[in-house]
Amino acid sequence: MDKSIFLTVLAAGLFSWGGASPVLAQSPRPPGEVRAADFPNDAGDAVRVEWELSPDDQPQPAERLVVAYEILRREAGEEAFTRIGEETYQTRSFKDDGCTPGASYFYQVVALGPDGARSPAAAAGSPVTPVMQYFDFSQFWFGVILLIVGGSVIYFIQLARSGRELKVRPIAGLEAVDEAVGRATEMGRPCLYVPGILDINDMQTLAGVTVLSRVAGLTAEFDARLDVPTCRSLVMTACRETVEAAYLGAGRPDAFNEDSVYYLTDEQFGYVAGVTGKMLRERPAACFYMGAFFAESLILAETGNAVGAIQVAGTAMPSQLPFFVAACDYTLIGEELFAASAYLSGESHQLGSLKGQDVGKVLGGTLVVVGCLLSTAAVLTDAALLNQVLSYLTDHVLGNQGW
Amino acid sequence: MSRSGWIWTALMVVAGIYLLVRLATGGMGLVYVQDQPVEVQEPGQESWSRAVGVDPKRQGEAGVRVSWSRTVGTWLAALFTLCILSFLYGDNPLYKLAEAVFVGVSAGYWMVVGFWTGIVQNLFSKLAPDLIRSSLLPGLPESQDQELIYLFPLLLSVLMLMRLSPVGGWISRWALAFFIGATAGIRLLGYLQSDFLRQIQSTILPLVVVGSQGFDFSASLQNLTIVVGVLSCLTYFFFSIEHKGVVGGVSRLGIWFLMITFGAGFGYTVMGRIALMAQRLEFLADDWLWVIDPASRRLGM
Amino acid sequence: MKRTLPLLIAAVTGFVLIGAHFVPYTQSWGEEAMIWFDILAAIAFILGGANLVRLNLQKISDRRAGWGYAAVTVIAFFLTLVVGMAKMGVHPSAQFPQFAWSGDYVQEGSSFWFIYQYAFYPLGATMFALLACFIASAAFRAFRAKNTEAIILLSTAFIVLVGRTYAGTALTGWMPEALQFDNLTGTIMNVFNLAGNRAITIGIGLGVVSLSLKILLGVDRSYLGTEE
Amino acid sequence: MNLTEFFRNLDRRWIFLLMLLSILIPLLFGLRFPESPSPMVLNVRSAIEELPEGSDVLMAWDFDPASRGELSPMAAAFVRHCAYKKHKLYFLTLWATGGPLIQESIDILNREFPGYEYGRDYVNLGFRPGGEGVIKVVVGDLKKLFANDVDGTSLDELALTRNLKNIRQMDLIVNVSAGYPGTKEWVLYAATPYDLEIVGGTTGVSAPSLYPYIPGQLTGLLAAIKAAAEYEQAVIDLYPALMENDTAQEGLRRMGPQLLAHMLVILLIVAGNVIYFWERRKGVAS
Repeated sequence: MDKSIFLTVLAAGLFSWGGASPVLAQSPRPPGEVRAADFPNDAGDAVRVEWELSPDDQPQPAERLVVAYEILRREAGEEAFTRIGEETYQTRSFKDDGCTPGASYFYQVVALGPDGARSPAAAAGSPVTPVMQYFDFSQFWFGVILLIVGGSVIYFIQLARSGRELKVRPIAGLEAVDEAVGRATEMGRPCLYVPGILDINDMQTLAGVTVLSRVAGLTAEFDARLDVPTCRSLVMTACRETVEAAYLGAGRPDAFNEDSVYYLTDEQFGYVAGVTGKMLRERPAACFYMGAFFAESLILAETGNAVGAIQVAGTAMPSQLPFFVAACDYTLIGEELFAASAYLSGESHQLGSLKGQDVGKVLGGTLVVVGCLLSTAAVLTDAALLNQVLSYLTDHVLGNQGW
Repeated sequence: MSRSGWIWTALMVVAGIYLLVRLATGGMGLVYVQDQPVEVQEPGQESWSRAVGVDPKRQGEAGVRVSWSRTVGTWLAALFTLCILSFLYGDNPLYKLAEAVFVGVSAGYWMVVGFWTGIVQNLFSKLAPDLIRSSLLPGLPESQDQELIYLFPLLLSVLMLMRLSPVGGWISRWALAFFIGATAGIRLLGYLQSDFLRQIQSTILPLVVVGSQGFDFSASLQNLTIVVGVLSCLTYFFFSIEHKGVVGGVSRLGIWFLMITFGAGFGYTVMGRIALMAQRLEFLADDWLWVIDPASRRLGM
Repeated sequence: MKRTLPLLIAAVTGFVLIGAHFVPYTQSWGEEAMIWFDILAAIAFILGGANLVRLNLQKISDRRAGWGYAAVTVIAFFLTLVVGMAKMGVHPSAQFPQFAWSGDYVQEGSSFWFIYQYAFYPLGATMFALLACFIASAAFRAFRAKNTEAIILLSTAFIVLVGRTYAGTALTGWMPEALQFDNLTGTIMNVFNLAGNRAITIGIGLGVVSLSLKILLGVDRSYLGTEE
Repeated sequence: MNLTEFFRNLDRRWIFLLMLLSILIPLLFGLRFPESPSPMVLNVRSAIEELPEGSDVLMAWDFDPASRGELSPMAAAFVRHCAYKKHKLYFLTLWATGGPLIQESIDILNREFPGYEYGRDYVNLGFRPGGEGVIKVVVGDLKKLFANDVDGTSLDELALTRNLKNIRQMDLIVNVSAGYPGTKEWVLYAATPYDLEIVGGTTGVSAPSLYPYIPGQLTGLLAAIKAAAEYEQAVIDLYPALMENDTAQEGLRRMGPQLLAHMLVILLIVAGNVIYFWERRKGVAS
């Protein structure tokens, strides 16, 4: 047997013989003061345990003497402490979320060294009893802002429903729609309308269908040919109804051709192949892409460009907007698509919710301006009061600290 | 046969000969595996070994062998890759075939995964824990008791599946309504907190930054740009006032900010798509054809 | 009954979850509802599969154009389904060798894993790789600097495309540091893109709030479909 | 036929071919360029590096094979970096197609870090359906959804997860995502409401829309393949032993094709516009 191993074993034997701890490695010193307190704003099932680091737990030691902390708990009336969790070194707190509301608990924290060495336990001074709260005050301001924003949406929808006329600014892109249909008429070539590739339950598709009613109205009026390939059968149904109504509204129900609105396929790339094939054959003079688009946006816009069409697009898909903006003549960006649809449809809930969102933007803009001014003033003057107001605004009103 | 037909036939023949020569000489597209015994933790049970894919350069080592099924798989994967790439030449039957396979496989894949992870794990194991523990999921914790409240989601599931029946499909709307209502509620909270409140919180910046060395011009300018940018873009998306005069000017600034944003998005998207193509071409050249060896997996072969 | 009850269910579920967020005792309700939601999400996969089969079988029985491909889809679907549900080629897990079904459904070497690795993966990955080529073609034929907006967009794209490769360092290394394309790209992303996207994000946030409210209040019922 | 006509009628398949070649040629010749990590990448690295050894890190791999080309270099670099720091790793995915991609990461641990033991140092929780719904649950009670690991072993029987209540116990969330559900959802439903630290790695398509969350709600972000390459370099700078490991440099070698292809795209945009404006001027003149 190697000599040193022999000595170690001997030493271990002597130690255990003497009734001392059988642990070979040196035990770390215990953590400092341990505090346990009820966790605020919860259902009374959690306690936060905090401790001061063991003096042996240094941030960048040559050799780690503390590798973890073990948290032990004893419920009043129980005999022994049981282990409830472990935290790594340099950590100062633990959340015990396995408590029963109303029960009393005692806590201990033990510093663990390498090879299972344990420090003596440091205990929290007094027992702690978790209490249940009925309202989560950390969410107070969040609730207030929810009420303001949500309330104004509901208020404006009700206002619009009651017959009050709400104004939305004209959308520049819609003029481009008129111009494009006019040019297609002059050239005697068809207009192509693509309502996106999502189903009818998507907001963007719905907005696209509303814009289609405008386009169809114009083609009916100018007697231009309209072509609407769809990617979903339900969208086809909705588009047919819309186009028929638009032709009726323009006094040209006879000119409505049901087959001009048709379903191709649900498959993304299959649909694109179908649409672009049709574009190359029929060379439409105006192409409209309004709705939800994914990777196919680029292929569509590129083909439209190749056949020399005027292209107007509208989508709320942020990742596809760059391609539409770069390749189309006019693009309705994000919310503009919804605004355009609200503007055209005049439906009360659409207009009302637009107005409600505008209130939210004013609220947001005001908070930003006030906050920035406060923060700038706080930097320039370094006044304690300003800093307090600012941190209340950012951490409590806008943050998670609540009331 | 047309001229392009001849050219294609000739190309195919050349490619075929090339593949044959490669196969006959150094080999290509072979997949090696190593059988690693699995230690069964229950005594008396038959143990088995797990085949783990290894680099071809380890072919001489113990337990390393060619896996013919995975070799066929790699060839299949290469063919599928080529079928999809053929769409670049034009829509063709090979592409359509690959697409049809893709659609079928992915629907099947999602369904299988949904069954094992959603229905068995989260529904069956709560309704009949003992049965599941003794059959499909022996590792289900003993602490899992029967939770009869899960009869409710079971009911919703059945309602949802009613959509498949020719009559009474409207009943599925009840389940759908629960689905939609829950999503709406949770999204409302999440988006208002993260996308509205927290975004405003992050935009509250001091317009004058004083660092350790006094006034920090570039940081101040940066903060100012962010604040002006956010406010002017919000103005652009403000629909209650017409874009005239000052508002018009500010919203014009806003659209320029948006254009820079889109330009950045454009650049990043292009970057991403190219990376995907590079990965596919690398698969063809490295894993299948063995003409390059960027990860030194066949070093010395 | 057909329309009112669903509206009521949606409204009650949504508003209860919103209210529950503010009461500590009920905050876990959201969790519970989410588990149910997760189960329904799994059921939705079944619906999706069934729908696909129905559409394609219809195509086959009508002998519509391309019905052969529809048959391929159906075969691929059922093959994947059977292989996955039966856990074909899956060894039991090492901990529970006596339970034949205890292995992972997509264990390396199993039949389901084979389909994933050698069909699903190459097909999906290549599908999106195609776009690299379409972008190149669009770059040549469609992206025109036709107005101020497009000029700004394309110039930004130019800086980002150069700046996000070694060319940015190599070609613009002689410029003042702030104008070197790799640093400029950083500024664009961290300042301009951040501002623009933040405004878009705030807009989307408000949009989601108002859409959710409209759904819960029954103003927007598009999810109920058009058929009565 | 004059030049403009030639370009206008040019078959786009020639452009496709150019693009394929510009990617293939650097690939075949193994073209590589040096990378110097940007401040954002260094932020991400220090988020992992400055955690004490053995911290709990959630590895949320929310991507599919379709975006593997962009994201697996990041995922692999994250795994290696965490393994050097001896962090405890908890893998899960919200994408049905993500399970085997977690296995790829675990294969790296098995191959390169023999000290890593399953159930003690890392665990594979696998996939659960439900998107953000899953996140909402695991921030409160992980075992309600994940009672077992991917092999069906009860989490109560694994040393690593025995005392795991929810992911609020994590010291860091590392999320690699290709869209929905992904980084945005982790930020929205986990990091923001509970002030958890999170770093992300995403595709080029979704990266720009995540910048607004930096740094308040998202500590750092690896955006697309370039950031993956820089991060690989940043980890190599700390652990030079990785220099010898060719598989740890997937992102770095992708930057060769990337450079040539970017140049091609720029060239095509410029050429297209030159022809366009030349034609327009000719049109005006005549």
